[in-house]
Amino acid sequence: METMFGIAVDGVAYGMILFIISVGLSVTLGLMRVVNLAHGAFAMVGGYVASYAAQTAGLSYGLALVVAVALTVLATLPLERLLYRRIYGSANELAQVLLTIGLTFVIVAGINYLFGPTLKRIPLPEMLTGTVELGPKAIPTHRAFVIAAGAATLLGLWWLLERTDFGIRLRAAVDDPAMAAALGIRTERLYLATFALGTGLAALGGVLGAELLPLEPYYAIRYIVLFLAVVAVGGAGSIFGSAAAALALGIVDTAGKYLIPNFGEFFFYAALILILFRWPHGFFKGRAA
Amino acid sequence: MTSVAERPDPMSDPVSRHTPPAARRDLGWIGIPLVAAVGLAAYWLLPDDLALLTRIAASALFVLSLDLVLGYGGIATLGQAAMFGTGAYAAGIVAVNWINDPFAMLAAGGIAGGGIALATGALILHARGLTLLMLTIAVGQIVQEVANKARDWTGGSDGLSGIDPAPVLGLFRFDMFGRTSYLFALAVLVAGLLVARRIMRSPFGLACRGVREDPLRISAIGGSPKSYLVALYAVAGVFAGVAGALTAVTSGIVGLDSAGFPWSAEALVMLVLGGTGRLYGAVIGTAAFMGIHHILAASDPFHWMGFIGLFLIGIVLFLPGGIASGLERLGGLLRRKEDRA
Amino acid sequence: MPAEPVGSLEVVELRAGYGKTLILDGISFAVPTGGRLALLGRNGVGKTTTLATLVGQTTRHGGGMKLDGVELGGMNSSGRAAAGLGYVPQTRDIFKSLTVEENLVAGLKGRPRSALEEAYALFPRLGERRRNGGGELSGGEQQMLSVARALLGKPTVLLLDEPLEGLAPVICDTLMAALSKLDMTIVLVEQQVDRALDFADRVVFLDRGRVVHAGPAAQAKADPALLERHLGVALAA
Amino acid sequence: ATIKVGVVAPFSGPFGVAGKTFREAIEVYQAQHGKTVGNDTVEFVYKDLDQANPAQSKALSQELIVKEKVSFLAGYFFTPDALAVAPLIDEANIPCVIFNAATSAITEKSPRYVRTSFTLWQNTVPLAEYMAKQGIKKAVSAVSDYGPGLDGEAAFKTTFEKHGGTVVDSIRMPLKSTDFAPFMQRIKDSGAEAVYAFLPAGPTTLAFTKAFSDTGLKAAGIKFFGPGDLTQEPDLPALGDAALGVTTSFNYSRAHDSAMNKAFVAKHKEMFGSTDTVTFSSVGAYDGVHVIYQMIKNGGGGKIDGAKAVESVKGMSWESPRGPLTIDPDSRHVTQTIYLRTVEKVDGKLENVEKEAFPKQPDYGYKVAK
Amino acid sequence: MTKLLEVEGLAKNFGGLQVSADISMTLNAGDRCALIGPNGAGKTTFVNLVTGVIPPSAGTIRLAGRDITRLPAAERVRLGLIRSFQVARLFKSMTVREHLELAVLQRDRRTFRLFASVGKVAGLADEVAGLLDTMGLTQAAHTAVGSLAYGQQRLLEIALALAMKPKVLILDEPAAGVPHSESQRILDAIDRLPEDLAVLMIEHDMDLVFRFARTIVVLAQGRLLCSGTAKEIVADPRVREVYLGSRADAR
Ligand SMILES: Nc1ncnc2c1ncn2[C@@H]1O[C@H](COP(=O)(O)OP(=O)(O)OP(=O)(O)O)[C@@H](O)[C@H]1O
Ligand SMILES: Nc1ncnc2c1ncn2[C@@H]1O[C@H](COP(=O)(O)OP(=O)(O)OP(=O)(O)O)[C@@H](O)[C@H]1O
Ligand SMILES: [Mg+2]
Ligand SMILES: [Mg+2]
Repeated sequence: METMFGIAVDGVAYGMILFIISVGLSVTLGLMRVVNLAHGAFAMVGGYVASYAAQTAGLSYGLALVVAVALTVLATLPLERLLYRRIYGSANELAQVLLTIGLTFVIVAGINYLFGPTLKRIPLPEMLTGTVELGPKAIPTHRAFVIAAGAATLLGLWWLLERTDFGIRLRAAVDDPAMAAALGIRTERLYLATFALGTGLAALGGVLGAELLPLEPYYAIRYIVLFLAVVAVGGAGSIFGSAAAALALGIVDTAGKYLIPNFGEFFFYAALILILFRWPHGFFKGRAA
Repeated sequence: MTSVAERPDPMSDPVSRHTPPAARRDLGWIGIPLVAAVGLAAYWLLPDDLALLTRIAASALFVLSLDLVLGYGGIATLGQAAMFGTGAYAAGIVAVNWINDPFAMLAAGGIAGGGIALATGALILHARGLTLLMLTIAVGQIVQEVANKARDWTGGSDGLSGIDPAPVLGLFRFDMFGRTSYLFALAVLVAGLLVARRIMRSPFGLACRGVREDPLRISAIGGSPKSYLVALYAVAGVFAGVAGALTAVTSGIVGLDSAGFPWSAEALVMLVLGGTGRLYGAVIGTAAFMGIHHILAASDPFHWMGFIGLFLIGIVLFLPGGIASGLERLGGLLRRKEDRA
Repeated sequence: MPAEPVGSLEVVELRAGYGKTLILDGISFAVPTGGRLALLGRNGVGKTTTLATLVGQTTRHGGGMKLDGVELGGMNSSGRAAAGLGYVPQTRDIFKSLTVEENLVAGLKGRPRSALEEAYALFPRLGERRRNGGGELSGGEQQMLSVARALLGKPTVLLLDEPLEGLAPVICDTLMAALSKLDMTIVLVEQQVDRALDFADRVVFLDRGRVVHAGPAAQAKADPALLERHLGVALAA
Repeated sequence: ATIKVGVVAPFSGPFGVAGKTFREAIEVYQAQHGKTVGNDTVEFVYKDLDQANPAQSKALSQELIVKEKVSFLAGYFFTPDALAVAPLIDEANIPCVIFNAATSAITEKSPRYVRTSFTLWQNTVPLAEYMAKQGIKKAVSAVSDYGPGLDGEAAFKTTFEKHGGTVVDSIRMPLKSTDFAPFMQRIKDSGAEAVYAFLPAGPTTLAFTKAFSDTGLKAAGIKFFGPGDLTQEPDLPALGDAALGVTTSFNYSRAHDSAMNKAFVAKHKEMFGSTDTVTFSSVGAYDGVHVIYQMIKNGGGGKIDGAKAVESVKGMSWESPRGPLTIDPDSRHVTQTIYLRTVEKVDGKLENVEKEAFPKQPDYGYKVAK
Repeated sequence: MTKLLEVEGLAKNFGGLQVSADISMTLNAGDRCALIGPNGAGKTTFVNLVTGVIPPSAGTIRLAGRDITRLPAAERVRLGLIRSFQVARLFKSMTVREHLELAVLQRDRRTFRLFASVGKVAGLADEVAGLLDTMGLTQAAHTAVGSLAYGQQRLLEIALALAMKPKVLILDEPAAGVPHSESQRILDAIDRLPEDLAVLMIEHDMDLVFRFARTIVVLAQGRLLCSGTAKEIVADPRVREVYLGSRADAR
């Protein structure tokens, strides 16, 4: 019983971290229909900025987080103008894959050049080190913090996309950009804003998740499959879907590794296949479907 | 990115839009002899680089298999290496344990690749878009994990070594200089291209194109989209398996990487780079990518990644249909000039 | 732009098409404020292309179009919509992943949500289906939604591409009556020639990307030979 | 004349650091000992192989032989890449000096392999003996699920149980794991006093070590042992205090206290500005170059006969930055001193500080039937 | 007379919404029947139920005596139950000709030939040429459908249905977007079909309905309202109210 509880807690904590990093991808993929394989790269950039800000510039953790998100968004906005704008739309999927892989390569090479190949860390403040007791189970304070941040992100995003006119206009622009423009919706600005949202979330996830997914130049490539899995299981563009998927995968992965570590990898992918077999459009049928 | 996902946008590709299909087909026809001719020329011109050329030829066959599923079936996959790896291991295991004739190895690879494609295809091809992409990745990972666990047969992460293929037709030994390897690989590639072209111009190829565009419409004329896709996936699996076997024959070793995700992803990049739905685009893309990689990695291994990234971005921005579409456009221009003259 | 846009439309020697393909080969017509123009012609002559060019969805190769004297050519689609164009495309272009209500909100152009009631009053059917997905609607319901969505933006010039297609005759009656009451400039493309001619005050016939006849609607209606020549039909007696 | 040495290693990609350490060490060696041997100039030609990919490894090696006409092959970070060239070096009669790839079985596949790195068996056997001697009765092994990991697991189990200990759980962890909390839970539940862990150097070791202290295992007094890959020098700054007190066994530590090592580290710092990347693979390459130089010397100039060259260095002994080395005439693998180290802060910088030395350790894994 | 299509007690709910309720009707060989009704009455839904695109909540469907209620859509097509779509649904990058080739090959189950060439399949070219001619599409044969005017797409939609050699042909608003001049083509094509098959047409264009139909069925709010000849229907006040409006007088 206690073990089950332990697995559940660990799984939820892991899941929330997956959620916070992947939800930005769900936004760009589901809402803008951009297969943004550079999502991991943006997350990594956020992490590196925070690491630099905290370690070299000596900012506090909170401040470093804000700076990282802001700088990442600012740095990637020109990319939207110059690159992404040309590949919007589901018809361009292959071009998207190629372009974002190319971009990822460039970012990886750049980070490698600037910061070197070794692992980087973002020092945690005193407050977030140590553990909190959750019944019989102790979980690291930092993870508890991430869970809270994830929940806040979840609610905020849901409200923004489902309840505001911005959300409606955005979804209209995604569904049929030409018609949306003909109705007077400024699709270009909307896309810019949404892109910024997506990269901001990526950076946030990169910083908050750095304890689990350590920062190094190949971060950008190493974890992208994991993020895609969350988005696919959740249903692209569905915020609640991403959360449900991240938690489900987190728990499955944790349980698999605990119970049958030798076949941990099998277990995870077999579960993925089963879930996608049962829900081919993801838990919450994706917007793009 | 689900239902409409894999359709190439007719608007983004002005050439295919306005060239009558017949003209495009003609270019396709020149493509294959051209591959053979350039391949042979390379044999004489670059005798010291046969190792690289052999890898390009075998990889091109693999990328070709991906073109079959993606370019003609609209199946976006990041798990094609599962078939490649299965074919490679099958060929290797057959060679190590039973018979090391290169053709027998190719046959084993083809059967294994086709078999695994048939089995997994039937399981996953109900899905589309991102879901399918994930499923293919998952299948790839599982195949790789099986290969890792079956150490007794596959050598696990150490790789399956000790593959020593017999001389081709009992005459041509696989030498250190790679002459036999290269010519053998080139011949298999050209044969593969011919067969693929044949299949894609058949009624089956036509039906597959229909499925790619609108599977529901296919069922409305009485076809079963899934059975076409599964068949196509299996056919492509045979190609991928043969490509894997070809690599096993020419390199004498099979590693876990041959079934890995990076290899699938790289193949996708090479295909899109070359241009989908053309067959010879696969060859162009593979040659361009691996050639450039080779040159960059030799001159500046630390930063080649950045350069190749810029190159990919450049292709998307300036040659949206891939290199092959650029060539077609060039061809179109020349022809128009001729017409005027 | 004048303080109060009133909606006169002028098209001069317009040449446009898709990419390099030229479809419209020099089209000119004008609609005065509050005017109603029927744009008729056989299949594929370029009616849809004309309207799509006006809203900025095609490639313009030459010529111009002015709304209240302001040239539209340099603006993008959303700019033209802001300038007062409203558009009901032939293919309806419902946002399939949005609910009916959200589809309407997307057309509000900044007006308050209370304005949605106007749409539900015009087509009660939409009110009943407001929570349904746009993709779930029947063909005719989609047509209603498309028209209602365009009207909610209070355009000064309304471009209608076969708005009656797929509507039950009673609904056609309702819609035409509602359109007749509108106080805006309207360009109507329609296959139901009799209804179109009843509605419009002027008519333009297109053929292969050119204007082949322009004149008062009433005159055209009374001239079976003319209709026969440009449309290949005589009106049902 | 010029004698070329082809080096195949990852210079880009996730393991790019490894190639970098090779190259730097080679350049340090050449700066210290000159680029010539007798009348011959030794020139290194590098080929990038970014990840384990035996087919590519073979193609690159083939190109080095055919096009570059190298007299030696060297490098090879991963086992399959090293294994792939066995038929080639036999056919071309070229010695192949392995700077890293650590599976014992490699040198069995061709008489032309010489290895100057280490094997998992070599590192693990003395460590397991040490653990048993510390009075540890119950231990868990947790290794990455791939060749070297399985070697480590087997070496640990055999040795530890031979000395009276019990391995209560053998956990194999997927190579790509990111979250280690469940494994920690399992280790905790097993009731072991100590854990023997092996993961390849990189992000996973970091996450593992962090998880070990985060989930309270460290606080619960469970001891943490493993081969030195876990705390390799380039990762230490990122590991931070989580690594303090981790005990590892390895053939080299940057902090090794010897004149030769000081000279090596100093020269490295002089040439490349920092010693952050000095680690086990550096000395693997450094000593590998030494062996190559020796083979050239023994050949007396001119063309290299692979078989004879290898023969000439069997049993060769010398002093390296890591300590005394001998090439075992049987296995052609270096017999060396294995050090027991603990991570400590030295001048504010984390270092693997040597606590004990186990001299003359051979490759215990050579020809162990599997 | 042979009963080709029999529908009994067909019903469909979407969530709580009853879209079709207790629909029963029969189509006999030779029938030319029109299905009319207000927007959202459930006509397309009815077609979707009959053709197997969506499963019914209740009821049975029989084709030539065989119960096909549970058969998948493609299976029904192979049995000769063919439909056209209300909104043209075509393969955008394929040419008109390729559409028809595909349809004919599919009908004859010759699509799994991997090594034959489309151009050399016996009899194919002639049949396709005939179909192109029937619908006046010969000129457009090599045009990709994506750049075809909408009206021509509608004609191709019908040509596809004809290519399948149907037993029961269901046309969902075949003339929507087709001008009167061209709609005659559609009627001509239908006239040339073998007498012994049944055609069901959904259409809002009353001229076309009256020219085509021998019987008319009216659907309203998911239920059958009435059926009869054109005269009877026009005379029915209920039909005038829910559907025809001013058009009743235009006749
Ligand atoms: N997206 C497109 N790309 C290229 N050509 C097109 C495209 N859409 C239409 N066309 C061509 O433009 C011409 C005019 O088409 P348009 O749709 O404007 O005709 P229309 O008068 O509206 O006909 P209909 O009555 O059938 O709607 C046609 O010949 C058609 O083939
Ligand atoms: N998937 C669905 N979910 C919910 N409601 C649906 C769905 N499909 C159809 N409906 C509803 O069922 C009703 C009947 O739709 P149907 O398309 O059958 O009408 P129709 O008679 O063909 O109308 P039209 O003449 O306008 O094409 C409509 O009100 C529609 O909103
Ligand atoms: Mg039109
Ligand atoms: Mg309908």
